[in-house]
Amino acid sequence: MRKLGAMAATGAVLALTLAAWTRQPTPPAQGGGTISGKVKFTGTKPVMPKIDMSEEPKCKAKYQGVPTDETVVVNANGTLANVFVYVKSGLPASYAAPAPAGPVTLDQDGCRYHPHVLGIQVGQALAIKNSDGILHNIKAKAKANRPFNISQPSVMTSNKTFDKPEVMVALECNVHGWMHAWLGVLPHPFFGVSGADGSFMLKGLAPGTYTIEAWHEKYGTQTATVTVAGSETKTADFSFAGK
Amino acid sequence: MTSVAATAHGAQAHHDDRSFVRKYIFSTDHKIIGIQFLFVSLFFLLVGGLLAMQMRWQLGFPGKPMPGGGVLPETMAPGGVILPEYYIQLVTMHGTFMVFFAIMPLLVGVFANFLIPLKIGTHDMAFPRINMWSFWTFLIGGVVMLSSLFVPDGAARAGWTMYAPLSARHDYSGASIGQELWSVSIIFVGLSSILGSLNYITTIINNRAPGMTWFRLPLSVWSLFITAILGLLALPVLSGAAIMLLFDQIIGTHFFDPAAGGQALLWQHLFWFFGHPEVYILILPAMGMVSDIIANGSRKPIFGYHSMVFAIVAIAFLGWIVWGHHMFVSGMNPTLGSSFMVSTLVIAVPSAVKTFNWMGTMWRGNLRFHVPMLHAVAFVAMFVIGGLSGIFMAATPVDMQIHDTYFIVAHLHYVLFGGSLFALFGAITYWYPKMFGRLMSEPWGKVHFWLTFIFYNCTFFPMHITGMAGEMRRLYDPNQYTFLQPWQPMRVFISISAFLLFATQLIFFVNFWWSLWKGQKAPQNPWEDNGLEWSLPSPAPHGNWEKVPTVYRGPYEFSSPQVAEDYLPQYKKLPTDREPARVPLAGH
Amino acid sequence: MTHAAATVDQMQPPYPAERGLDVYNKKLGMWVFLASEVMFFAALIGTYVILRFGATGEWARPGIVLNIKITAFNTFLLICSSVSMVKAYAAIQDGDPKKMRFWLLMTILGGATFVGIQIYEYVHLVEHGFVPSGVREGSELAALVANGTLPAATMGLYGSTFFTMTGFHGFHVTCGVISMAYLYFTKALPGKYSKQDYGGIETVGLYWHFVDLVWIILFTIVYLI
Amino acid sequence: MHWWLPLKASTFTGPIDGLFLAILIITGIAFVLVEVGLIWFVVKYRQRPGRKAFYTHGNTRAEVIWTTIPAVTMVALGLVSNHYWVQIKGRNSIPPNAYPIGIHAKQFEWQITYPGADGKLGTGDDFTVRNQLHVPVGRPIMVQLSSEDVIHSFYVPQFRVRQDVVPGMDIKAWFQATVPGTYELGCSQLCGLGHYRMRAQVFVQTQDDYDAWMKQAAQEASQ
Repeated sequence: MRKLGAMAATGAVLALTLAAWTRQPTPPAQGGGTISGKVKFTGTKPVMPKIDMSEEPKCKAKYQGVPTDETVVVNANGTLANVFVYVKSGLPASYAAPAPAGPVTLDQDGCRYHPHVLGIQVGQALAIKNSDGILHNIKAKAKANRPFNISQPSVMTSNKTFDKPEVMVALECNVHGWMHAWLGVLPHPFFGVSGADGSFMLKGLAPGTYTIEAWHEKYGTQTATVTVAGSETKTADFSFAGK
Repeated sequence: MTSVAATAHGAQAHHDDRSFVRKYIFSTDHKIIGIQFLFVSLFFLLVGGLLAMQMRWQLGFPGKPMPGGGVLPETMAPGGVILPEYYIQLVTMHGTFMVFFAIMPLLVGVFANFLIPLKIGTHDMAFPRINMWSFWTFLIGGVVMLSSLFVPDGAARAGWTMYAPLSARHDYSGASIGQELWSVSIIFVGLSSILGSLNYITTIINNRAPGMTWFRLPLSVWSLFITAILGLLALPVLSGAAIMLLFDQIIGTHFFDPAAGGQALLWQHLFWFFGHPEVYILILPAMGMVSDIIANGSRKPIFGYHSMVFAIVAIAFLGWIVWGHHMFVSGMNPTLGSSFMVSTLVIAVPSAVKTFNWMGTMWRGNLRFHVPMLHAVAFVAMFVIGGLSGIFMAATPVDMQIHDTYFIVAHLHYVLFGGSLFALFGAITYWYPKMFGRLMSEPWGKVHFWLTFIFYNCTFFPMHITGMAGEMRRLYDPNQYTFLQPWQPMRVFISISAFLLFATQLIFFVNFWWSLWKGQKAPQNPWEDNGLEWSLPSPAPHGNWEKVPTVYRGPYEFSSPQVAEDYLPQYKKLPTDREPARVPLAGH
Repeated sequence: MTHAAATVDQMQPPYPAERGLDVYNKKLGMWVFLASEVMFFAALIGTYVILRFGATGEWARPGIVLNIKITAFNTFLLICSSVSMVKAYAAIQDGDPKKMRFWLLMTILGGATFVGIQIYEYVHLVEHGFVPSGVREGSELAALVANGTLPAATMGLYGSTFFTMTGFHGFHVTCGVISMAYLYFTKALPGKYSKQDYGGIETVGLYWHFVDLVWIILFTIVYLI
Repeated sequence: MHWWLPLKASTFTGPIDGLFLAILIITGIAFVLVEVGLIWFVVKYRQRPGRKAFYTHGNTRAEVIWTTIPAVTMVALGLVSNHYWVQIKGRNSIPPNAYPIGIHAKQFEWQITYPGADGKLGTGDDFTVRNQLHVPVGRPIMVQLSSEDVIHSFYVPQFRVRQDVVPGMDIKAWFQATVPGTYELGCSQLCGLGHYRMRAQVFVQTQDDYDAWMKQAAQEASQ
């Protein structure tokens, strides 16, 4: 079994290398198992404070109503968005994935980060984009990685990479105190963020038993253990309760 | 014994068989060390100027790509457009380079080294090897500071005053290694300055030529002596503060971090306790050298020599008790503010005395406008503006309005550029023949002077006005404030003047280099001056004199009725002069 | 003549000059240097005073964290080394190089032992959890902070000032020991010092007494008060 | 463009602008004296062949005069300045009836806490607004300044008021606005890369307008 896993891993590595070499931004290991699920939300939905953007007319114009804080975003179907789900352990020690060639984009638009929570691989480029054309600074309060604090006074894109796995790196803009984003840096591509329907999907896993963790900026973490064999799709649901 | 040793030294002067490295690189000769300081600090002056030009580009043309800015990396200026974090690095490094690596070494490193032994009549410094180390520690500091521009996250970002806790914690400033290298570099500069100062003080006290009594010392030597005392006592405080700042950054101490119990104002007190004497370190030698040049150019004894000396001493003494005037609005106890205000206002008095004495010197003189004299007169004219504008901020209520605005920027540049740099251009031109044996070009010197004088005033005078209007310092783009937007045309005017000012300085640099090889050969005493250094051939040989000259009079005997020509050197013996009484050697 | 000139050069410029002070260059230079050192330690000690007496919380009582007894012995040792320095100086003034070498060696040993004990003290303190940033988490001292024996608010400043002040003093002692050892091997052992020429001993002695004096102040304000 | 100190909008403008003008006159006289003297000397005593300069080492009386006059002027200026300084920044300068507003500075914003209906800070009806300072006109305002991270500086040019905001210290400053209108509050101490954007609007309103605004803002904040 272990041998098989190792072989699969080797195969995955080869495939990854090939994918990187051919500069395919698609998830490298095709086939393999999949873990998918939904993040449910129970309890009362907290009221998020309104953000007064009147000092930044450019940003304010991008909203119809009054924008609110994005710390807790509960979807219409009662699920929780912006939950980072990733494989915490279970990958073979020899597992190594080269960084995909394409960058992950973090957009600053309307004085908010898009996406609010995102994942990236070690060594992969993070393209930080300023679509607003007003000053934003991006302060990454990393602990394992080198922290940085850069600014973008106009429409522009800056690239940054991270050397070490770290869950999560807090990003913030100090000019607009409400702007926060969270970045999960992982040495593998097995992570996802719950979206507008509260679902996530981790694809291309080699057979094995994995501990997956769901992280939310306010409600903390939950873990689940999932065993994947072959190319099956396993379900792992999480549920966070509002406080 | 005297004669034998003299021959030994003479031999050294004439058959100089030291290797090239010993002679020009690891030299212990005070003149070579002075010249080494000159080359290195002129280079840093250029660096500081280049940094200022980039700042002026951003202020004049915010958000526009800077010509040639494409060579800068993405982290500084993507597409040539300066980033805010690069701008504050520019602010920080411009101040740091100009204060610690340009003006201070130009005044003290160059001229204390070059002039003190020549003007007091001795063969070299008291401790030539320590003197050599003073240069090399300075160079290490400079290289470290320069390299900090190229490390990840760039150079230090907290202004040249490095106010904590912005400087003490990397997460506040966004700088990392650069911030640490700043402290390291400053520790080296402090060491260099202390080593230099102890040498200058010992040399002046102990190694004066026969007859060179205290009140026959030229004012340049007096001012360098007092400056050395200030440096000796002020720099260790800065070094101590820089060490603590470095420890805060790398080993996790909490001196300046209020979040962990430290005190933010402590840094300011330590920094300005050093910083205000430092301000006088940056101006006193200039005053001294200007006194020498004005007396020479006026062909008249300096007016009120003794009060000039006492004024220097008074400034140096008062300089220790005025540091709080940088902190009137810092949250310091307001009663302390009152006492600092009074001491600060009082320090204007000796400065006024000096100014009036310079004018007294020119009064009824026979003024020769050689290039050094032009610079010296401009020094007086510009220093007056800088000094008078200082009275505004010395008055605490007015300081409420103009503190940390461009009014302060204008003030300090009137003192440091209009004051120190004009004096330096004059002094370099004046002693150039004794350093290199050639004269700098006179016509080009005059062109440089006049253009500098014009563009300098166009650059810095308008800053008073925008400062009054409330334009804060160190803003990346003042147009963020609506009340500062109407002043943008003024900022454009200042920037263009600054570019022209910088271009004008290139004339000086070209003149300097060109004259090294092609300048007119200098006679022994080209300015017909009285100082001991002019008794030597140009350039002055290693070991200076075979036998040190005897001094018969003060340094400013111009137009003396005793002789036909209008100068009377200190070393010239008239039939009426008596040999000075020799103090016997200190025995054991 | 050459020989005479060489010895005289040690202390005096080769020419008689009008003198401001009846002190030879090296000694004057050392005095001037010590003035600068005074300012350096004044900055460190001043910082300590401001932080300690300006702190909102109470300051840790010295006996809890520091071992006063061993440091008191160390202080005694340093004072003794100052005495032996005086002895060395007196011996060479009397023209007894042999005695001078003995006392100089004693001084070097005293200084070296002082540094050794200080290093031992540091290791000991760090083991117990006292570090420049304050108290290490999970250490013996952290428990004392938790139960209120040590004030949590000021331990960071305590560590910062303690290690900086004593560390820089230790650095100065080390420099002194190295310079004395250098003089011992290059000058004292080859017999270059004599009744006429002992500038090096006097100069390094000045420095040594200064370092000793600073320690007495530091010991009083850090360990006793 | 207003080529002078900015608009006068607080009670400090009287003494500060007056003092500024007084210093300008004093220094202006000295400036003209020196510069005109220099130009005159430069022209009159320029080198002419066959002439020798007047040989003198000084004149004690002249030196005493030009030492005494600046000294007396400076001491007098110090006394006058101190008189106003004590009124503006002195320990007991804050009027007892001053209306308190809490200002918390952090990179790179001003968080302004209003005392709510009861007019006292530190009670339950306080509310915080970002980057907007509303003050009633004609009433002494006491700002309680605190900082989250680094040193900032509270500066409203039209009020002639400036006070550094130092982390670890609670600093109180006061002013009294005299002209209703909109002004800008800037940070005037380098506080990091966003320093130039650390700006807030200042609204000076009549007491009625202020009260109305506060009611509405308090309601919005409580939602």
